[in-house]
Amino acid sequence: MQKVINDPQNVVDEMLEGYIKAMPDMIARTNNKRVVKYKYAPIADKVGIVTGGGSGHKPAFIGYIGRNMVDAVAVGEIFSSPPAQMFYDAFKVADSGKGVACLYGNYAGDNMNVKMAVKMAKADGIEVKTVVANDDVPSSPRNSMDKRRGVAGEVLMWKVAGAKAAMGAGLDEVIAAAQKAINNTRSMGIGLSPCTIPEVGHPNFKIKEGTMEVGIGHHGEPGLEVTKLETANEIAKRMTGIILPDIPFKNGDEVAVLLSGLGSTTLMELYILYSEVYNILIEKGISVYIPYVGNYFTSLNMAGVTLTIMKLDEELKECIDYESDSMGLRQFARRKK
Amino acid sequence: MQKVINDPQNVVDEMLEGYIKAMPDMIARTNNKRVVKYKYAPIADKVGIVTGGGSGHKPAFIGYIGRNMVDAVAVGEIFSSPPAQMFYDAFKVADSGKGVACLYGNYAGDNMNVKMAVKMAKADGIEVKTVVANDDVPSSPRNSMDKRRGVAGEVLMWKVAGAKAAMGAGLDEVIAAAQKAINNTRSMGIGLSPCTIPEVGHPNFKIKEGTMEVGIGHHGEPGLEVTKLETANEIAKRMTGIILPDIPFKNGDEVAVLLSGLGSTTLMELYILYSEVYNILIEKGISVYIPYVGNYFTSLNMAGVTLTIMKLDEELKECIDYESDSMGLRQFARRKK
Amino acid sequence: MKQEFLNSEGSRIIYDLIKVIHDNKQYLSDIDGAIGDGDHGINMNKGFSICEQKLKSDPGDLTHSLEILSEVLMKDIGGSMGPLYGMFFAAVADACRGKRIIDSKVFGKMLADGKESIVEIGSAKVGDKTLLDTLAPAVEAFNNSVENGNNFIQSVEDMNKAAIKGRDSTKNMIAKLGRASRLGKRSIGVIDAGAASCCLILESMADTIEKILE
Amino acid sequence: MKQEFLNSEGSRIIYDLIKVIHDNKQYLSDIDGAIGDGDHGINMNKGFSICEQKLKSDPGDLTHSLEILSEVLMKDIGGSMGPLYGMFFAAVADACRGKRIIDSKVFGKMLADGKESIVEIGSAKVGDKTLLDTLAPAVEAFNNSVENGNNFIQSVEDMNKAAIKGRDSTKNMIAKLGRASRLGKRSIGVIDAGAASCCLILESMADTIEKILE
Ligand SMILES: Nc1ncnc2c1ncn2[C@@H]1O[C@H](COP(=O)(O)OP(=O)(O)O)[C@@H](O)[C@H]1O
Ligand SMILES: Nc1ncnc2c1ncn2[C@@H]1O[C@H](COP(=O)(O)OP(=O)(O)O)[C@@H](O)[C@H]1O
Ligand SMILES: [Mg+2]
Ligand SMILES: [Mg+2]
Ligand SMILES: [Mg+2]
Ligand SMILES: [Mg+2]
Repeated sequence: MQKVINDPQNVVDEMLEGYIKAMPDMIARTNNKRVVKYKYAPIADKVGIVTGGGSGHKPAFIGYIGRNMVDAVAVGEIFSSPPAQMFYDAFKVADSGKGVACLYGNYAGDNMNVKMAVKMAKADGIEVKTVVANDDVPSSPRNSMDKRRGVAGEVLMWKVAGAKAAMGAGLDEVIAAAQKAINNTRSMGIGLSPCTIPEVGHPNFKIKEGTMEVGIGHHGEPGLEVTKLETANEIAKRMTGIILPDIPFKNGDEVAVLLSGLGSTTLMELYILYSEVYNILIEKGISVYIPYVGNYFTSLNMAGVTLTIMKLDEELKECIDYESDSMGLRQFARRKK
Repeated sequence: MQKVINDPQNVVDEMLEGYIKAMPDMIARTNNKRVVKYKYAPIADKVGIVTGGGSGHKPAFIGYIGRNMVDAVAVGEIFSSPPAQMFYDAFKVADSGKGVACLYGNYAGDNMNVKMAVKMAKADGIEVKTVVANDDVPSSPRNSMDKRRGVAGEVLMWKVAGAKAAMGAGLDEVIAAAQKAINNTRSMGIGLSPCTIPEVGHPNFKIKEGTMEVGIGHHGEPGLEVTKLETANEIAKRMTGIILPDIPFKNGDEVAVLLSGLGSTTLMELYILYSEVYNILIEKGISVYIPYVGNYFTSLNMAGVTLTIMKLDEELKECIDYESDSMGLRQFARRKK
Repeated sequence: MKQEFLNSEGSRIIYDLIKVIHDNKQYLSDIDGAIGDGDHGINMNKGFSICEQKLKSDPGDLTHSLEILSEVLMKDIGGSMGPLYGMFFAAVADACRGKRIIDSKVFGKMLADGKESIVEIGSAKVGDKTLLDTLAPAVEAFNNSVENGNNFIQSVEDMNKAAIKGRDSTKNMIAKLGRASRLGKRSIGVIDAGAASCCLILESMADTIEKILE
Repeated sequence: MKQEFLNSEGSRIIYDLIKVIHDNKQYLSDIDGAIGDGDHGINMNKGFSICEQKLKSDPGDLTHSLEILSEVLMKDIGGSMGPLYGMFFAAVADACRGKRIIDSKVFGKMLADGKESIVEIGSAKVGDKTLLDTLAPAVEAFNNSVENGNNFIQSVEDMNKAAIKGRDSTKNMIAKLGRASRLGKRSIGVIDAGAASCCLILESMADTIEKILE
């Protein structure tokens, strides 16, 4: 295992240590060493935005803490949901009295732990509402959407909700915007190489040279099928072919596109792929209002990509265009033309 | 070769295609398909900032085109300097009449091609001055610094010069600031896995499991020695041990630190490493004025890191704090405390 | 051969459990890697190791040990295992709280309550390819065996056999819950990680109880 | 056996060169990968392939073909090879421009001028572990052979031998210039990539000239 680490059992704590040292103007520790918060949280009269999940997805989740973004994050072990106590502690440091929106991904562990944490918060008088991201199309058929995993679409959900909260919206409005963001968002992933959990020390699974895993999950969960490794153009066609019919997107739509590498896929590859995704969208009369191409939600050192497409309306556009400052997403307010 | 590409011989052009589609508000094509520019370049009464080099280092070089950053880039093949004609064409699109600062890295090909391009520009009446980055300590001893390669220190050089030019400085001032930036900057790299040039199709060289290449170059050039793979803390000690005595940095210094992954090293690892780099600096009385931790200058899919440290003075701080907007480096103006 | 043991001597069950999980850390992660995310063994081991540390400075009887284990899993571990096994051990502890003596009736209630709490939090059904496919038949086998008049040792042996059979039954199941559920037929052919860890837990409990009773 | 050939029939030299570089693309990249950056073969091949395309629509004599090759290398290829071989072939073309007939004296001048232009742009010295370690002795051997009264074929054969010897001499050199220069002793044991490509170029030229003269 060729990794720059110290103790494989201690990567999460050491990573947090470094992150906090690197972002002293942005991030602060809390009483719970696995809960980190925006330095200025709770912000008076603003709904708190909380998320959390297993580690290994840098910049997610802590990389999205910041101005007009996420207020507090519960940090789990590699690929493991944080316990209820951590979510609960995150709620506490994010709440200014205006309530907390807990926006997380649809995984068994997170569901159970968040549910318990919300109960604990309720007993304390903290109002918490949740939105569960389920944007990953290949992870369940359309008739059982509630089983779909949450993947990189979460980033857009946080962006939208973070902006909405910063604009002064109440909890129900923030929750409605986040829910709309996810309802309008579809994703899918392709895996080209496995990932290695440091403490396990060897790859989690195998992907044969010359093949790819279609519909892979963010933790290397097997997808729809294994096919021969396709060209970037074929991959673009395959991914849009699965994503676009699912909402359905249609001629005249404006979308946000998020194309994320999974860890060891280069930006060069992402731009090559984006070029064809763009062509396909244009061909269908769908215009890209804003593209995000980069490493936004990774799976340790996995090679591969996830494509996320979000259908925009005026409200979502306003949120997406809002200035934001976090390590993973730093964006100037859109200049009017 | 598990890569998301189409034709391995055509990766650079296809990548550019995607990049330009993804950044329509920031980047524009020019008459030379291998020269891309800031959409608003040339900017009236501003010194033009030009760079260029071989491809495969995303976000370098084109990712640093932007507001208060680089105005035009000459884009070479993977790991190959662009020809003189491209540098020359880049000078032309960047020049507003106030001259051009060509800020590039110290490689045989770039030196020859830039030299020829500068001659061509001179014949045209375009004033071009150059700064050659040579921040890579392990690539040559102190008594032959002019042989040292330029690596991730180039990013800080562009940041400083881009800011200086945006502030309205003349060509000589911009060149002086860029030269000071490089004079005050030292870097070194550690390689944990080789990289694969798409057209070659197999790794360029080998790094045995359990070992690492100390002082590796940005193209996989062998370094000082091969050692057993060390822990993050040992690597931090080794890198600072090579970099810090070279200027020398001393108690009371303020520095910018840039810790870049080489392509397939995760942010998690970078933050673990940063944590100890920070500790070592603090211990020596050196304070980190600003840290950059991320993938700033990569080598295709190589695993490994480069550490860059720049000693700051008031002028450099002012430049480093200046607002900048590019894909690779997006930074809000520092808020006064 | 005894038909009961003291709550105060029962903490040995937890110590043995900790060792078993430790020894099977890689095995459980590797099974989870096949159709899940590969973290099952390391998470379990992390939780059980923390519990070991805590018991060192704060030892006690079986109920106490189960409580500590449950607390650690829920507060420090998270994942799916935190709530699932956390609730399980909490219910198991509840069912023996205040009992000086654990006989097969008490133990049967401990198992049944534990199972109920897992169903409650996870809403899995037998056949979904989860740890419930080990736990449910094992609990049933134990209580049937007790009801049929078998002694404590015989009953834990029956539980054991059912646990193994239950675990192995997941191999040919199509996952219906959790990460593997969209895999369809691709989830066939691999044992479920939770079913495997649950089997290790029950086997280890059976083993230790037999030793105590002998 | 002829002692000269026509400039107009000399373009064959370039066509053969293009093929040789194409066939050795991987070999040259692999050598470059050992102590350099692994791009040498693909860059060379890219330049020579573009040249092949251009010559298809715009064929001509040796001088013309050399000019096209030089132009492509300088304008389209870049790298170190663009300027180095670009200037080399430009000087080689200059030395035969306007000559209807190429004899060993003209060819000797072509080589010598080519070598000079490489030294001028790259300031390498023999022993620095660069392509000059192939080129310099080969050029010298050719011109010495001509001076000693040997015929054209004998002279290109002498050039050839010196080129191979020169290329192989780089194996045990410590690199003093370019990417490999800091490697110190670690640069020993591998042939220099440029020295290898230069040897292929000279060998191919010798080969074609012999065929034309026979
Ligand atoms: N709702 C549920 N009810 C019962 N068991 C479940 C449920 N969801 C998951 N499991 C069990 O959890 C196991 C996975 O545990 P683990 O790998 O630790 O968590 P995660 O899936 O969050 O990575 C599965 O193999 C399955 O047996
Ligand atoms: N200054 C120089 N003079 C002569 N030859 C040089 C010089 N610098 C480099 N070379 C030659 O160039 C070769 C490398 O070419 P190539 O791999 O195409 O370029 P790069 O080193 O830019 O990747 C070296 O093997 C060496 O023979
Ligand atoms: Mg998990
Ligand atoms: Mg090169
Ligand atoms: Mg798991
Ligand atoms: Mg090279």
